[in-house]
Amino acid sequence: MNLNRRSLLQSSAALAALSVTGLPAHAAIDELVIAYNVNLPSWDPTVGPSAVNPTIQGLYLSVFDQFILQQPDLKPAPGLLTEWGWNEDRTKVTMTVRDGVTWHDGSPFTAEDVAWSLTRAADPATGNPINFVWSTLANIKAEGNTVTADVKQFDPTIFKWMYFLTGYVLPKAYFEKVGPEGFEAAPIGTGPYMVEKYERNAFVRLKANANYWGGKPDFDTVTIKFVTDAAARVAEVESGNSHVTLEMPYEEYDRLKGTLNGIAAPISDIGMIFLNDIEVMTDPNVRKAAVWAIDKQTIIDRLLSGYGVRIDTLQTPEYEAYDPSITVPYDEAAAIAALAASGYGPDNPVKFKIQTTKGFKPKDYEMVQAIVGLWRKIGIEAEIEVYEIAKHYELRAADQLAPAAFYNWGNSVADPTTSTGFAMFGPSPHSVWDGEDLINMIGPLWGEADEAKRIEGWKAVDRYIAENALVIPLLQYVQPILSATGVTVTPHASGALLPHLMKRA
Amino acid sequence: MSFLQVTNLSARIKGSDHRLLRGVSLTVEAGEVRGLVGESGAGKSMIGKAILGILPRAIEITGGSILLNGTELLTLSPAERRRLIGASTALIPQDPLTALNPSRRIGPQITDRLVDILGWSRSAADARATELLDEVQITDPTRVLRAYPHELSGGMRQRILIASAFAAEPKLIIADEPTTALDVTVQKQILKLIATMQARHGTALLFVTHDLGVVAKVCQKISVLYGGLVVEDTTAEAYFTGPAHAYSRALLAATPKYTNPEASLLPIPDAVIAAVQADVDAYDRRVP
Amino acid sequence: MADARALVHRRAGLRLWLSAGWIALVAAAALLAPWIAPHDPLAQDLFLGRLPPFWMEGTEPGYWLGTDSLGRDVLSRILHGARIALIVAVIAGTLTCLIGATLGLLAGFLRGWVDLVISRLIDIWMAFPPVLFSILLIAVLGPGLTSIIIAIVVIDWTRFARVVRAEAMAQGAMDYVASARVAGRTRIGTMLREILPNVLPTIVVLLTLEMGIAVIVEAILSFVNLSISTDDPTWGGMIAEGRTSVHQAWWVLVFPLVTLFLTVLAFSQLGEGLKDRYDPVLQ
Amino acid sequence: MQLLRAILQRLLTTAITLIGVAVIVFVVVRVVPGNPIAMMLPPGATDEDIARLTAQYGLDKTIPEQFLIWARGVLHGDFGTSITARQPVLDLVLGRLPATLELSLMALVIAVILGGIAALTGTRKRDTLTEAGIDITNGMALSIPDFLWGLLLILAFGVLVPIFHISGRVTPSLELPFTTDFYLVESLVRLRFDLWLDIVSHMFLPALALAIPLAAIIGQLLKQSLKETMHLDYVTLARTKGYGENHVILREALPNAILPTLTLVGVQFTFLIGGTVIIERLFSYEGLGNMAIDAVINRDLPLIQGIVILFAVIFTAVNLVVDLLYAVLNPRLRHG
Repeated sequence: MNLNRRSLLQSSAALAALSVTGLPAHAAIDELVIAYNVNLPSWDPTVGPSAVNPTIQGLYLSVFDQFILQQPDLKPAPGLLTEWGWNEDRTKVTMTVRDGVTWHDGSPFTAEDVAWSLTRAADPATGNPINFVWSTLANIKAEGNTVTADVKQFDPTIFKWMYFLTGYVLPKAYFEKVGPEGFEAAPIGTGPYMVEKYERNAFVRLKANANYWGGKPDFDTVTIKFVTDAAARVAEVESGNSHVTLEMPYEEYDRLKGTLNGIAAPISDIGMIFLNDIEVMTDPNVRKAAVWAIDKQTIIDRLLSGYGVRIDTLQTPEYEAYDPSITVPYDEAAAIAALAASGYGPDNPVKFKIQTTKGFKPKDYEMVQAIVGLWRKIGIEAEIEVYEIAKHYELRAADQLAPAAFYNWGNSVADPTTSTGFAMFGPSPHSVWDGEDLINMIGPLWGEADEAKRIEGWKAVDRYIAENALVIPLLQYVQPILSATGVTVTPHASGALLPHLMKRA
Repeated sequence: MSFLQVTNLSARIKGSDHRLLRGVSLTVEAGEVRGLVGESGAGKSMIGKAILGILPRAIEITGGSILLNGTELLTLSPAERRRLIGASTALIPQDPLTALNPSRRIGPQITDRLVDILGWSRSAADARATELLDEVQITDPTRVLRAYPHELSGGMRQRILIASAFAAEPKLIIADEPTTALDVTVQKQILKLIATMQARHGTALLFVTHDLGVVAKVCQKISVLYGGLVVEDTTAEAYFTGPAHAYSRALLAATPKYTNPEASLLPIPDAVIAAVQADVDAYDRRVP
Repeated sequence: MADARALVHRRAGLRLWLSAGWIALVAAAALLAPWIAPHDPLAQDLFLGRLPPFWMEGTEPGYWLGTDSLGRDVLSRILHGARIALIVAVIAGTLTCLIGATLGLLAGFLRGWVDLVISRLIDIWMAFPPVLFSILLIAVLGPGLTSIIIAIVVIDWTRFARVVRAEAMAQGAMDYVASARVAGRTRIGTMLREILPNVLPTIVVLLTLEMGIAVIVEAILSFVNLSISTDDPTWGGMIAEGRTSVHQAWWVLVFPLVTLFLTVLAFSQLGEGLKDRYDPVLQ
Repeated sequence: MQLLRAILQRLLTTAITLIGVAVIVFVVVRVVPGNPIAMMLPPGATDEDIARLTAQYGLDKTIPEQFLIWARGVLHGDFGTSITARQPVLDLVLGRLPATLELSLMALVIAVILGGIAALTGTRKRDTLTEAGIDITNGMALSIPDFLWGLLLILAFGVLVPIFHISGRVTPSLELPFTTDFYLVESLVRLRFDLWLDIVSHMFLPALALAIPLAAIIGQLLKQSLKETMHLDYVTLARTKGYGENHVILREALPNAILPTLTLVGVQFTFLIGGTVIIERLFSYEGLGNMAIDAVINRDLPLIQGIVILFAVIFTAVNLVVDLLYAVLNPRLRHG
């Protein structure tokens, strides 16, 4: 009998008048309630700022299917496309479309939907933020159950984007009939769940899609409540109001994982410190000292209760271009020596500003405070400036970040281009380091056709970055998930919390 | 047995030995008017408040007794005392401008006691109110009953308060300087009104004032007060022909006469003050 | 009747002394913080994280009120936090008072178009949701002590302006002002010498209340993660940081919370106490 | 005639206030660093992408130009489109308004009840320990900001003694037959007390957190005004009529003590509404305040503008209602 404290207290509660119907206390949970950590601003997963916001992709993945299915370990698998690939000279791409799939409104899913979705994404007017990738395909045509397109400009990661940001297939007939507003009000997809009721800033109620091609999910109805405050989310699961929640402080996760089910798996999101090649950061000794002085493991153990994976390059073990042999030591003595070589030390400290968000990622501000504390011991006086995430994006796009700036970098396709690539390639609006040598190393890799050669190339870039300390990778985040005893959750390495991966215990 | 019998009433400020009333004794017979005179601060209105049980919180009665129609008020429970005072006595307050509740119409302020405390029916109370307004010579009583206090003049409001006081045919009315706040022209009319109504209703009246002219016209008996001490208790005629106590005489001399307004006012000589103060000190020595 | 009010004074006295006493304590802590604080408020030691207060076991000597998740001494941070709290309270409070009272005085006394303009300004400012506006303001000015103070001044000056304007209008209507004008005093002269002294008690009371409010606003802003950017400890910041590990290290949240609460209570009771003592109405 | 002129004059001042607010928030929001375009930049975006998106949202024009475009739109009821939600701002904002209004009104009711009880008891037991106790509680309630009360309530009634809901506005699984967004009111109108109870149990904690500071202020102001009224002659006269202390306080003193506190309570009520920004966020209550924080974090400029202006409209409306109430309740003005 899963008689939780809530129902016990309800029956004895003195305030009978205000007693709460709340959640049925009997064993089986037929209606799953998830306390989600962000609001869902809009239902179109291919347009606008929410299309590039990694934290809400989980909601889109429950309702829509991507071209290619991404498995929990980030590896691709047949989805709406059963096969896909280039021709010999990489001038055309062909994709075969799964048949026997229907949209939530019952209409059949056809190759035409895939072609239309790709064309729409390629058209700049639509406002798809990843237009620069989709526009490398041209005259996309659907015949029977295959879709073909010409490759205007070869991009080795085109198929990876088909299971990443904006890689969703939308219903052509329905969308054209109801238009964007209609779609926003009543979205349909082919995914495991259908949208039954949506209340902005409050909750969305999902109904299981009986004839989902991937098999009907366990829970018939799922309510996802938007609870942005972490302490409130913890109170939700602790009081039995919700069954599952994520992204709570690690201390709370440790406290509750005994009584509730707890899973903490590493995800494709890393914490790092950008280094801007201005002021003192042009001096390699300062950069190396800064990197060597950081005791990453102690910070993870003490601040994040051990939930985090120490990394020395921008790749995590799950990424394709991960090279375990590239390591950066924690060596306070070497750091002091490096600083001394440039005439700095505890009595004549080098000074620069470090920017960080506060409360955007778990313990982001505290980590920077800890790092500044470690730096202070060896002779680096770093002044912390807190800014909002919006200001970080603006400064980075205008290349005006402070000499050091903490940021997190998500990359759920595990490809080196979308981690080291965009973060370190000078001309990209997202990188801050403008070293010519690095630009020349990365340049040719964009269009490298030979996959093995491409990966080796990126590994060399990572080694070069590590040796010259052009960036300070810190850790790979671990995502804590708590769930009621009646539910087992399979975590997805991209960090998306997916109801259809939740089974009755 | 007189209707109101106050014997040896003493009072002081809580937590201090600053005495306000020093063994005050006086009686009011049914249908009789007693004047309570003295300079301001002599404690005369304190006596009225003590009787009605509306002394300020910081003042406590230290001794004596107040018999109202034979019942000792000081030993009654607050609730019983309240009901008795409400039913059998009434107050004509000093300042009509502040004695009426600004946010309530005039009607209910006359009838509330009748209905809530004495259990009259609403219609009987309303009829009584209209009848009383006629009696206090207010024209168009129906309009006045629906009006708010700020719409009426000071004189009108005092007439209403007098009407309200006589509404329940109380046995005793305490008039606490009812004309002091009014301008002179209206004072005479109000005075006359109180006198005639008192005579007509045969109500015992304790008239507190510092104006001897008023006392002459209305009161049968007079008590003269100084420093909370009754220095003289006599009839009106005796007082105006030749009061016994030096202070009473000085008080009389200091009052302008209607009969010859040009007479110069004689301030109370210091010697008299000293004498009467000696009486007060004697009392204090005698009574711990 | 004098004694009844004495009773009021004695109780107000007690309230006055207790609140003034606590504020003096906080002021002393603020001034002497660097010398009396047992540890450097910024010094971290990750291995001494979350030590409990001295009376519980598992603690280290010298860390009287325990340490936070970064191993920083809670007591030292509260003492240094007092410095910032007082700076915010005094500067923001006084600035708000100066600007608000001056505008209120001008509007209330000079009347005419001056009053019209200032009253419209007050209406517009009152129409902004205070918390939302301060979040926007901090986003523009960037977090930091000065922007907190500016945010408080920009939002709360209307409180002074409204009250002082009403009071100045009331005083202005009094005869003693007319007589001063008749005596050939210039308008401004009249305002300063006649009106101001009478409006002063209200201003003083409002000033003390405002200081309390300033400390609360700083706590609200740190709750929304916008407070002081640098490492300097603030009570609001400590409360916000302590919130996430309240079950493991309750003292990181509770001690600054109690200090903040007592200080704000002291300011408000000081204001009430002063009002009882100097407010003409109760005199 | 005089009444008409007063109303016209009032409308004019309100119009000026709203225009003033619109101009100020328009400029402040555009000056704030962190423009929304940068938020939307995908990993591979190039400079012309940035230019194209900026033009698409009209952010490339000068601020006065943008204001004129925006103002012209407002005249036709178009407050622009939200950048994040890609929906008209007016629909978004009006959709969330009923939730905030209901929460604020519920908080006001709680505050009036708590504050009223505190003031009346304080007056009834004045100059005793009870009154001192009430003063201290009022002082405490005022010294702790509403969001801390929120935290304490979540801990107390959400976790330790879970008898109230701590997030959201209604249990999502309930079927809501409502046509308007005024859930609380409509559930009463439809006599659906089960729904009403559920909604109240969701709204009670946030409303209480909002209400506590206002209750303390009402408690203090009303007690002060009551105690001053108790000294007046008509109250003493009522006692001579035989009425007990409780009756005297409620019937004679209270009606006259309410007036002076009304205007101040009106002002404090607008602060309470302003407080919903944080409390709704804490309790994940889907009102205007909750949406406001997301709008600021994502620099959704048109949405921020719409929300701030709607708050301004609410505040001016509240001030208007308070002034009307003052005139209606005050007999002197009623016949003025």
